[in-house]
Amino acid sequence: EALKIGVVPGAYADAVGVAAEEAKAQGLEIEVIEFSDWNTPNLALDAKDIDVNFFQHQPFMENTEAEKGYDFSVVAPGILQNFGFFSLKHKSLDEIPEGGSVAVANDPVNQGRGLLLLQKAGLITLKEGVGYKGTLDDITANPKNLKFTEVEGPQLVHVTPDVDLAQGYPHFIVASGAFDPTSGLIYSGVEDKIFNVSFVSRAGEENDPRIQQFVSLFHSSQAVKDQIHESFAGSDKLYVLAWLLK
Amino acid sequence: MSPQMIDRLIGAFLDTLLMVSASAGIALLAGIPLAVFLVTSGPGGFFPAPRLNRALGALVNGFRAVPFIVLLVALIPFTRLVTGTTIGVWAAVVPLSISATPFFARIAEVSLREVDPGLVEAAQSIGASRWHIVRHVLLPEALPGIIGGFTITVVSMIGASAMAGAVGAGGLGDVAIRYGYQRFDTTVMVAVIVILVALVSVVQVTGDRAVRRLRAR
Amino acid sequence: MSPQMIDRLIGAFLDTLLMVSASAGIALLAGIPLAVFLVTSGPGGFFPAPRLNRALGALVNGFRAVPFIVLLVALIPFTRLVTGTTIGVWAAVVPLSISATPFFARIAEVSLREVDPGLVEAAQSIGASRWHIVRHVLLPEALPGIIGGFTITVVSMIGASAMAGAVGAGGLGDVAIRYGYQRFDTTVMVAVIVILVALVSVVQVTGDRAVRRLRAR
Amino acid sequence: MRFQGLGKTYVSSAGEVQALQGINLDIEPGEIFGIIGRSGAGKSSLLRSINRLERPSEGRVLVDGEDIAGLGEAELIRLRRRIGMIFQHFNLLAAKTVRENVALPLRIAGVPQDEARARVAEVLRLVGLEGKEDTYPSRLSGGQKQRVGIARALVMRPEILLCDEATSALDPETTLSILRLLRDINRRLGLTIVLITHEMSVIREICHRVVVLEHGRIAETGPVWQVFAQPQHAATQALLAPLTRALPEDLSARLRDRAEPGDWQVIELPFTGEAAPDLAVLAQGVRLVQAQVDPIDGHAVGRLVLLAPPELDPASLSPNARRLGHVATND
Amino acid sequence: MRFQGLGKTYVSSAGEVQALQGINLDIEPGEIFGIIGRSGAGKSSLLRSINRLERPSEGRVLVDGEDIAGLGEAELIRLRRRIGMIFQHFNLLAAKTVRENVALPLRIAGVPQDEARARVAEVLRLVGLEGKEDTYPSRLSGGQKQRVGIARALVMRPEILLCDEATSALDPETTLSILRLLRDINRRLGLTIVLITHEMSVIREICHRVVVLEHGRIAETGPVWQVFAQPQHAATQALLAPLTRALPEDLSARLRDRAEPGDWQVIELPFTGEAAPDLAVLAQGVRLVQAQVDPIDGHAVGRLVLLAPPELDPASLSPNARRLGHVATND
Ligand SMILES: Nc1ncnc2c1ncn2[C@@H]1O[C@H](COP(=O)(O)OP(=O)(O)OP(=O)(O)O)[C@@H](O)[C@H]1O
Ligand SMILES: Nc1ncnc2c1ncn2[C@@H]1O[C@H](COP(=O)(O)OP(=O)(O)OP(=O)(O)O)[C@@H](O)[C@H]1O
Ligand SMILES: [Mg+2]
Ligand SMILES: [Mg+2]
Repeated sequence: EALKIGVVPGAYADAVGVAAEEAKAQGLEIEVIEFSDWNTPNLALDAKDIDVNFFQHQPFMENTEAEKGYDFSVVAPGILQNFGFFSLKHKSLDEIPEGGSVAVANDPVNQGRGLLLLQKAGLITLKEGVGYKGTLDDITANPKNLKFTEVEGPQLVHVTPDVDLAQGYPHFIVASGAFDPTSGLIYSGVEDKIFNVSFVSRAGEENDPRIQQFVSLFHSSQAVKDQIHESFAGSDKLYVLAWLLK
Repeated sequence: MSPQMIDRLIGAFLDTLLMVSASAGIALLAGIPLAVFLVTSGPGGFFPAPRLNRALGALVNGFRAVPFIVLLVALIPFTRLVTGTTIGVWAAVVPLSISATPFFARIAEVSLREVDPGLVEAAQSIGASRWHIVRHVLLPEALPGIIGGFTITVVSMIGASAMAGAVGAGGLGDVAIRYGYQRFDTTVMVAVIVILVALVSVVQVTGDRAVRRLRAR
Repeated sequence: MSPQMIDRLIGAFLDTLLMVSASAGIALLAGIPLAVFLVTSGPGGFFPAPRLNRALGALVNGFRAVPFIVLLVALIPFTRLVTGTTIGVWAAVVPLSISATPFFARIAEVSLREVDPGLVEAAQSIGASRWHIVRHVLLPEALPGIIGGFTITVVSMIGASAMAGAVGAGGLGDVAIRYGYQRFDTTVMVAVIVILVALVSVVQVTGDRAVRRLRAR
Repeated sequence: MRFQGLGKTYVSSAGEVQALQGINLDIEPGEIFGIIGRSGAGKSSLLRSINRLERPSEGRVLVDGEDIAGLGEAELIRLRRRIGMIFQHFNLLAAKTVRENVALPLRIAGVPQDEARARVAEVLRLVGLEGKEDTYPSRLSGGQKQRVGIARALVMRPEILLCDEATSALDPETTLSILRLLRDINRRLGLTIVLITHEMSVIREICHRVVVLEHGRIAETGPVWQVFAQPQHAATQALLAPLTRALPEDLSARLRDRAEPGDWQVIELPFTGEAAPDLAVLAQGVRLVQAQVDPIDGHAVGRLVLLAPPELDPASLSPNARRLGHVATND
Repeated sequence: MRFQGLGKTYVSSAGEVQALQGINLDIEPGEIFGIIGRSGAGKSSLLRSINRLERPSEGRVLVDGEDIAGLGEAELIRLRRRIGMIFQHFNLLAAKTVRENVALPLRIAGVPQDEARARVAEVLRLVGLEGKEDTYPSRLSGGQKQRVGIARALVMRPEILLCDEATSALDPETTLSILRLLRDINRRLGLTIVLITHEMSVIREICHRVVVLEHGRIAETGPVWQVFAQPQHAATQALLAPLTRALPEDLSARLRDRAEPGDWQVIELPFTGEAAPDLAVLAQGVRLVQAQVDPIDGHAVGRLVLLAPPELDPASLSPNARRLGHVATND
């Protein structure tokens, strides 16, 4: 029976696609299902309609588990990307004007991470201890009186010209070709391994031999690595292959 | 475009056809009785049931008010019950038809209301039961409008089926979103849109023809 | 619910009202001439212009075929040209009205086609120009149907505005998706849906009343 | 059929219209009953109350002794299948052909296909619509539409037939053949017919009794020959005036009250259906200007208008002869 | 107005219908011209070709000497504003009140509000619709609707008026008053009227000339009194038959060809509008059964039906008197 892998469109899906081709050549049957939404891949996993998914990092998974009562576990690490904040109007964070407009992601975890990064840049202060779960409601200090707009991931690229500062995901920027993905004013860095996008399965099924076989193929394939490199504009600065981190 | 992409487009086209025709069929079958009931049980109708009419109207409004993606997820338990799965084309057909039915019902309602009350009277005078009136007067006389409305519904569903990607169902609209919107692949997007426009045009022209033929008699 | 959330709901409600009413207004103003043209210039119409009719029909089909989110992105340069930005309520009004106009035009077209040709003849016999016929016969006689269709359009736009919200315009549908759907905040979701259903019901009941009043005369 | 204190009030934004009030009337089985009256008098409202298309605001309508207001849906359907109706505005189904329109009552009543086909063909032949069976109503002339309506009402072989201006769009020849058909069915099968018409000749031709409505009330009712010969109510007289036609205009323009030398008299000689005047009196040198005498139910009803020499005494012609005036004769 | 070789063929899914063919006809200005014919004969098609609601399939229609097929849009509008039309099916705008329906032609023509108001009030009064100004058509009776259509056609004071069964839904009294109104306008303002009707009395009352259509062709045409007095074509005779009414049924049933002892003769005495028979002959003991004599344009046209004793020679009454048969008399 085919191994069903759920993904969402973008660099991660493209990498899985390359791996799936190779796996088929090795006689492992793979079916890749692309979801254009971030809830349904977990829902389908829980419903046993797919066997593994590859679109989320551990905090996102845990959040969903807590909210929906799923029982999942991380099978293996994937890609860790170095997202940042970009501006087409200003050369540095200092130039962001009083009352400037800022576009952040509208999904819970990415927004939380974006806000953490802004806090790191000293632009805002968040409520004590909210961590990556913070929302706009958790901003306790906003000295520059920044105005926030929440926007879907891919759309962030489109709105960047219209705001003073926009959160940005390198692989979207690369795909759009709209501006230089390495021109960010600040990056999240690739140290926090917990945010790597991982393979997730139902708890207790992480040792399914088909999953294991696929993951080890993914980890070892040169074609996969090349595909990922291409998706991130050939810049090592923008991503890290999490499984290689020690 | 790569051969894979061409395969993918063909597959997506077939998926769209399947999703849209299945859910349009369901919307047609369920929407017409709903519309008939909304018209005949309302004020001035020949089958007054104000309480039930209001309740059903509210239900229709409820389904119309909920954003599609929310409806889709809320319906998943039901979808699984019906289709046994939460992903794929058939899983998309359930929410698509459930959202298209009230939409089509409202459109059909508008056309049913246009039927000349004199014709209903004529049917009553020959001893037609309510069912006969619906069957022989309301539906046939409103048919051009209903077909026009169904055309609009099918075209709207081609658009709405793009959202089916949320349950991994694919289809043309989803390919347009995934490649055009999320991957910024303009070639694929243009190709998809050309196919979509062609599909919509075929539906529209077929609908228009049918209406014109009915009117010409 | 936190006070911030209540503020946000109020703001979102106002945003939705603004987005929907502005774009519905535009769709009404642009859709009716479009529908009239589609009807009168087509086969059997009194202002035959088959070439232009087909061209415009194709354009309408084109806009109808493109999934809303893709249309929204494709329109970004135009939106920026018109409103100077691509975020916020006004930036959402552009794609919303551009997608609602052909939709409403198709719906209005169906009702305009229902007008008894005998009435057009009567107007011709008193020396009415084409414009007079549109003004005094087609539009007033089709008015109940047009209002019914406009009601459907507005309700559909309330749904579509949820998607526009995803690109930074806010509004109720967006709150439902962000808080209710993505953050699993059931309280907010239920609150939003209650407001949405109420809004849709008000629109529907208002439309129905208007239609009933017109029919009662 | 019996109307007891029937009243009907329409309520609309433009105000209330009292279309009928205090209608008490009996229509006997097997009778051909005419309803006449000015436009807007309430004729259609009265007719439509018989099969409950219009619900009375007051009073009752009894059919076969039963108050039809109290009928349940199934009973009402049963009643309506016994009552055929021809509508003033035809009300044909645009989506069905002539044949399908006419076959509908049979289809609804579950009459077997074979029999239905034969009966439809028969009534279409009776109303002269052979060759138009597969035409849609929008392609018919006004009179053809009306005949489809007639065929649809007859195909069920009703016991009661309600006709709302059923021959208004028909030429005299077709009208006559339809009337003969109705009278024939009435005689053979005892069909009760209630008909509204503005053609007094239709009333005269086939009705037994007639009611005259005026402003929603009954002005007058009785056997046709009586009402027509001696209309009591101003409304009836006004309706019949064009029938007992006015004097020719060139004559009435020259008419004067007092005789001048050489003038002849203009004399009206009524035939009231009772004792007919003796025609021998006409030998007194009179000239016929206008005549309309018709046998209604065996009674000769109408009048002659004569020019008579000045010396003739109108009373010598008949006790109810009347001098209308005097005119100069140029010949 | 002149029709030259006019033909009209309707094409539909059910096949072709040749509604008119080879129509050659002149209608003079200021004339009241009647069109009669059986249902479906092509009357409406002919009328509708005058203001180009129907485009000819063949031939030409000239108005004021100009082929209207060649008119541009602006010219056609100008022409149509001079032509009023009353439709067989009324065609009232459901979304407008009576007043608004009638005012529409004026509004479209840009007549100043004040004048428009006055003219609308005037025509509504003429057709007897005071009090219904603010009513919507769906609330009117059939005759009231028709009168709105008449008012709408008259309000522009047209030079030509096309009437398609304009009084079919009206009671005789209202019909008469409308006809008088039309004749009055015709006389005062030289209005040309082309009218279709099935009421021969309407033709007789106001038309100067008449055309009889049969199967889309002209059967007969001429001055009304001639056509009515001596119909040449079978179609005309059939149309007029109910007018020159049939023998009363009880009489015709008893009629026999050969006389039996004691039988009286049934004699028809025609009035052809030329030399009227001398009434003195009636002194020979005859009895009047039926009479219909009407002055048409000054000519007495019609017939008497008499019962005469067996010994009477019909020729003694008048050269064109005719024996219809014999009956037994019971009194
Ligand atoms: N739109 C149409 N399509 C096809 N056939 C038509 C159409 N209109 C009329 N006809 C046919 O043409 C013939 C003439 O129709 P027309 O309406 O001129 O008759 P008419 O003399 O006015 O009859 P009536 O007295 O019944 O109104 C009829 O046989 C009719 O069925
Ligand atoms: N639905 C309605 N709403 C309001 N008023 C109405 C309605 N139907 C009829 N009327 C009014 O009631 C009165 C009687 O109407 P009805 O149709 O019975 O007249 P009628 O005698 O049949 O006239 P006609 O000979 O013109 O058909 C009219 O004044 C009419 O305007
Ligand atoms: Mg009536
Ligand atoms: Mg006609």
